[in-house]
Amino acid sequence: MKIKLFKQEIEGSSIRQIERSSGEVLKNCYQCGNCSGGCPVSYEMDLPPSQAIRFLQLGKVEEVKKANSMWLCVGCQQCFSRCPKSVSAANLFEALRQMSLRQGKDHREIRDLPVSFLEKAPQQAIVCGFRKLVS
Amino acid sequence: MDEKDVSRTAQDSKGGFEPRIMAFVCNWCTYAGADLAGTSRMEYKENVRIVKLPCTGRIDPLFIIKAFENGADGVLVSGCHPGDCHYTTGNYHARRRWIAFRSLMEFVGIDLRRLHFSWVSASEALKWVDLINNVTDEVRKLGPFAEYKGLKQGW
Amino acid sequence: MARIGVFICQCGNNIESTVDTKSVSEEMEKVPGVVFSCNYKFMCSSPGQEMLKEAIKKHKLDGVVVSACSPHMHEKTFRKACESAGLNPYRCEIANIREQCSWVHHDKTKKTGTVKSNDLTRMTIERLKRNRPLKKINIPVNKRALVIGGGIAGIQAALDIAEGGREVILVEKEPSIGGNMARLSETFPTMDCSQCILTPKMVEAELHERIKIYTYSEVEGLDGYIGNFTVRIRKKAKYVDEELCTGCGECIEKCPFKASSEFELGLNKRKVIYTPFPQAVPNIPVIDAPNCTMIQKGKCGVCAKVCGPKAIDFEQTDEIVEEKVGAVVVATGYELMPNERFGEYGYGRIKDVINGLQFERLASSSGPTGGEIRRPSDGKVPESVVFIQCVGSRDEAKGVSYCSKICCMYTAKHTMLYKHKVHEGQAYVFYMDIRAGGKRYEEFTRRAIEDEGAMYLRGRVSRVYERGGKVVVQGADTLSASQVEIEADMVVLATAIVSRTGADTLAQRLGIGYDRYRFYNEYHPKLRPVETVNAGIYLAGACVGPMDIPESVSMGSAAASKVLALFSADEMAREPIVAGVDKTRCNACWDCLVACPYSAIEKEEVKNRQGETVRWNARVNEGVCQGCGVCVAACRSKVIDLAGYTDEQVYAAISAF
Amino acid sequence: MKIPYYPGCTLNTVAKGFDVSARESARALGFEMEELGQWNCCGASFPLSPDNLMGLTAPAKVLASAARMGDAVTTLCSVCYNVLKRTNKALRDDGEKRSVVTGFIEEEYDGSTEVIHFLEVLRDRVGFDRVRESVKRPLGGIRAAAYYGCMLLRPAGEVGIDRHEGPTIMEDLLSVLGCEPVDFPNKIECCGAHLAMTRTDVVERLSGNVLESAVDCGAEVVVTSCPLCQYNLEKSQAKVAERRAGYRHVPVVYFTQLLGIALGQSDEMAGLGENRWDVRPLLEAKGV
Repeated sequence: MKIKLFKQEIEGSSIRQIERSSGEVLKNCYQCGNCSGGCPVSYEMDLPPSQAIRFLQLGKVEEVKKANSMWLCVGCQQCFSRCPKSVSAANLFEALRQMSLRQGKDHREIRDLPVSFLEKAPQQAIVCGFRKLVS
Repeated sequence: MDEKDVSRTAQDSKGGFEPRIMAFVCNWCTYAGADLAGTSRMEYKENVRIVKLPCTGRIDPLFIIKAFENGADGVLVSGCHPGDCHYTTGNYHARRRWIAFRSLMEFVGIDLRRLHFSWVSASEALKWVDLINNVTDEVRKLGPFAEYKGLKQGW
Repeated sequence: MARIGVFICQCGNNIESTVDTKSVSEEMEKVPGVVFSCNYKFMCSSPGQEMLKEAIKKHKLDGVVVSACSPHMHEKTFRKACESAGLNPYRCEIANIREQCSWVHHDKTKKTGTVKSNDLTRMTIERLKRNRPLKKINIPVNKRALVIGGGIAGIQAALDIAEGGREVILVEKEPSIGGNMARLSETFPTMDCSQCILTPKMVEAELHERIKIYTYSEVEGLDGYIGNFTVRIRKKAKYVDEELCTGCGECIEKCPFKASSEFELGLNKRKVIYTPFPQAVPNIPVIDAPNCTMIQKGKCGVCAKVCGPKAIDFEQTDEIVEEKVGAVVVATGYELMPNERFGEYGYGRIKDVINGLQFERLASSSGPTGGEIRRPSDGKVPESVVFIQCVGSRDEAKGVSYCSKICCMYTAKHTMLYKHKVHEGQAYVFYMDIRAGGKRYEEFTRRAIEDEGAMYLRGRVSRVYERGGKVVVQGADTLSASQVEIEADMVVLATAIVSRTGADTLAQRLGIGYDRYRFYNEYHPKLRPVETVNAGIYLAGACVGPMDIPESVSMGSAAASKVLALFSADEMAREPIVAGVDKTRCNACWDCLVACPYSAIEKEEVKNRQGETVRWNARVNEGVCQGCGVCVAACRSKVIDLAGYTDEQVYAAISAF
Repeated sequence: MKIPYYPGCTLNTVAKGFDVSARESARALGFEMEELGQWNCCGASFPLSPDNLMGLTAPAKVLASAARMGDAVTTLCSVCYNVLKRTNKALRDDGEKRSVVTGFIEEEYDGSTEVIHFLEVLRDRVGFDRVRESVKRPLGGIRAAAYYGCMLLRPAGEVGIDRHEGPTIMEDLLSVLGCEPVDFPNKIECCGAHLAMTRTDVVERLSGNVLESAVDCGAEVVVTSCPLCQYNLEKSQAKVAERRAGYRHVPVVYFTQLLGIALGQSDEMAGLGENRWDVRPLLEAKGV
């Protein structure tokens, strides 16, 4: 992979929006990798948390948006809990999800959910899932 | 012997008002910062005259009143940043004293917009330049501080 | 009437290009009290100085103003010139018309610069008229030094000062000198045995006729000022008479009780009467009183029974001794961050998670395993060891933002020691950055990777837990963007270097500054790195911040050279810019005393002829006063003034504005 | 003693046993959990973007309702606890947020109500010693693994009911009840949470790891305080059994169920029949 860097992207409006929406400061991350090491779903992510943050630091929002990472993050805050710089990858993923959801781009169609799930799963799973994955 | 013309309010080439600023600075940070502005050949407004003291903690509020009395239109006090004082805590004393005397200054008729406080370190030449330019501009807007200069003559 | 001479320097073209120095000179002649005025190309040159001296003599000048560059440049030059012409140097003042005038006002018509130079010079002349002649202050110097801390930095400082011919008192709070270095197995990057290079120095210090060592002792207080300190030292009760004890070790052998060894960091036990390690200096045991049944319950006393010279003394108590010294070197060293802070790494819960110093003990041939790498839980030789760097360091969430500096190097060393002792073993190192800036350091870390097969993983470890007798390490390798899990036998944490517990208390006792991490502050981090704000107190070693052995040794020697320089004369000359009290008018409100950052102001009793106290007043200790003038502004009755910056002088300058 | 109690959506439906066993236990311990007069769903997730104020309105309504009943509110569900506690802090610390949110829900609330988990009530208000005294049927040394998950512990500065890397509050309770607590590495790892909706494979892996880790450490029962954890753990057992020969299913119960049994409740009251894997044979085997 080769990427070209642009100042306009690094300081771009998308980056500012992500920082505002997540309350995180991307520059604070020094890429130690603790989040990726501890994240329970890191193994399944196209971009583990620290790498996703790295792309955001470089201004490459699209790279992160097209990865599955933000839809896999469950918000368990293990990343934040052990981050030496107190950065929450979970908050950043939530901001990215919100960006998508606020544009009406859902990750999950409700009609596709199996009936058995809707019947048996605890309500909180459904409410929470809708909040995170559906606009 | 040191009687001098108090009416010597400076004028620029066009005859407009040019304020006279007296700066009380500490020897270690701000004085050195002002020196650095010189060594770096920066340029700033010529209105300031520096009185060097070992530390801002040495500054007696009376110095400030005296400066106004002797023709200053504005006064600047500047020392080391909090925590950087050469004498460890002198600038904290200065700050505390300033908080205590602020209202007194106002009470004795000093327009607080003429009085400026700042921290300039030995490496902050640029900050010094900006500071002098800004203070000069601000005091220029206020016009000459005639009320206080009159006091001395009245005595 | 004053007889003042004014000298305007052109500084080649530096001043002349924007200041009409001739016009300034002419203008100054008109100022009352000025009897001579001139301008010259280079005042600081030899001919310039000669001119100044001649003018002083010819015109009988009683004061000199040189309008030239910043006083920070040549004030000393001109004052010296004045002095050699018979004028008191403090009757010479500099007006800064270069850095603060000609160089910052680029008006080529010279109008701006000339007007300002006139003002600045006139203000200086008026100030000078009020300058009183001042004399340098001479302070007698007591030529003995106190060194606090008997680690390598302190030992080096003590030896250098003693070799320089001065007496040294070395205070160490543990029962033996040696410090943390005594715990190390081998040292990077040379891999020479730490004890082999350290113990000769310890013995040298012990045997040196000019070094007096107080072990098991702590500094309780320090009074006085540069050249004249009085230090109070608490000699904790050893319960062993140092004069009688021969160091035979019979008592240690026969003592029936054991306690956890501080020196071995809990990896081993020691007797209740003990020396921390076999090569201890002095080789005199101490009794660990809280664990001694004789002292606690009056039962046992075996050590006393077997002691030939009858050196055991259960009645001994702490003793306070006072020593007079002229200088102090602080070399109190470092500790490792308490490991309980690393819950995610299982420290304290998982036995096979240890810190770097504990690994040093495991690798040391005098350590609890005789130098074999065996894990603490079951004594098994670990087939794989994970080393985690930056544990606590660079971790703002754990309160430490700095880099501990030596961990990259000692971890590389650990991997080598491990490989040398366990040939089939595999070492893994989690790192964030490898910081190997030092002579032969980079080559050393590369050797660990290339020749000794340590697997370096760039990333941090999220957690460590036990599973089936293994220590599982879960982390990330950011270079491959993978989660990594390693089933290891042992984990070594390179925990952060932190200041000693109680470092702040000692700093307060000594009157020196410390930062938010309680590391001691240098007077100036670059130009005066071994001095403190408190004149006569110097710093050496890791009490200033994380540093390695060569740096600590250099700093110990540097501090020693400062001490020896101070001790080179019987008296020390100080700038006379100090405060003084008009005692007749002082009303003893003590505002000055509270304000003074140096505790230079003392209460002075005034007695009548009958010896009764009639009143009190403040007195400035000129040895301690640094001349900041905070007291002057604080004094309500205006009875303190600062020589060189008197109210009179400042008002004169203001009035000439 | 009465303490305002917010059950939350799930405890009224699939986790009925959790709710009933807790209320009955409270009664046995001499206090009453007084259900909020009016309540709604908390949203089941605390909005992680600080600019999402909408997500705060639902829990704010719950808190405002609780404030009318007392100075504290307790919950059983870890998620409710997490959402309410963090919302409360946001409203208390940020005046601007508070005025927007309270303006929207048209209720006054200043963040002064304390949000405490039922475990904290037992530890801090009742006291584990008192619980110990009230135990009628000690649980016969059942080896129980306390599973905390995320929501009770993280972020530590905002919710943590105990040390976030090494919590013991649930173990402390379990030993009071006569269990033998089993420490296991995965007790603070995530179960997969709402990914149950989209990625059952992930949930099965994460929850499976929790189960295996507990069983490997000798657990006979896994104890939780969250209906979603309970659901995910129960649902993932099949997968674990598939990939691991000889795996024996472990019951996954709410801590209040064990509490209830120990305090002498009937099996029905404790809702033991609701669990997919029955804990009763184990209790019998231990002579409870």
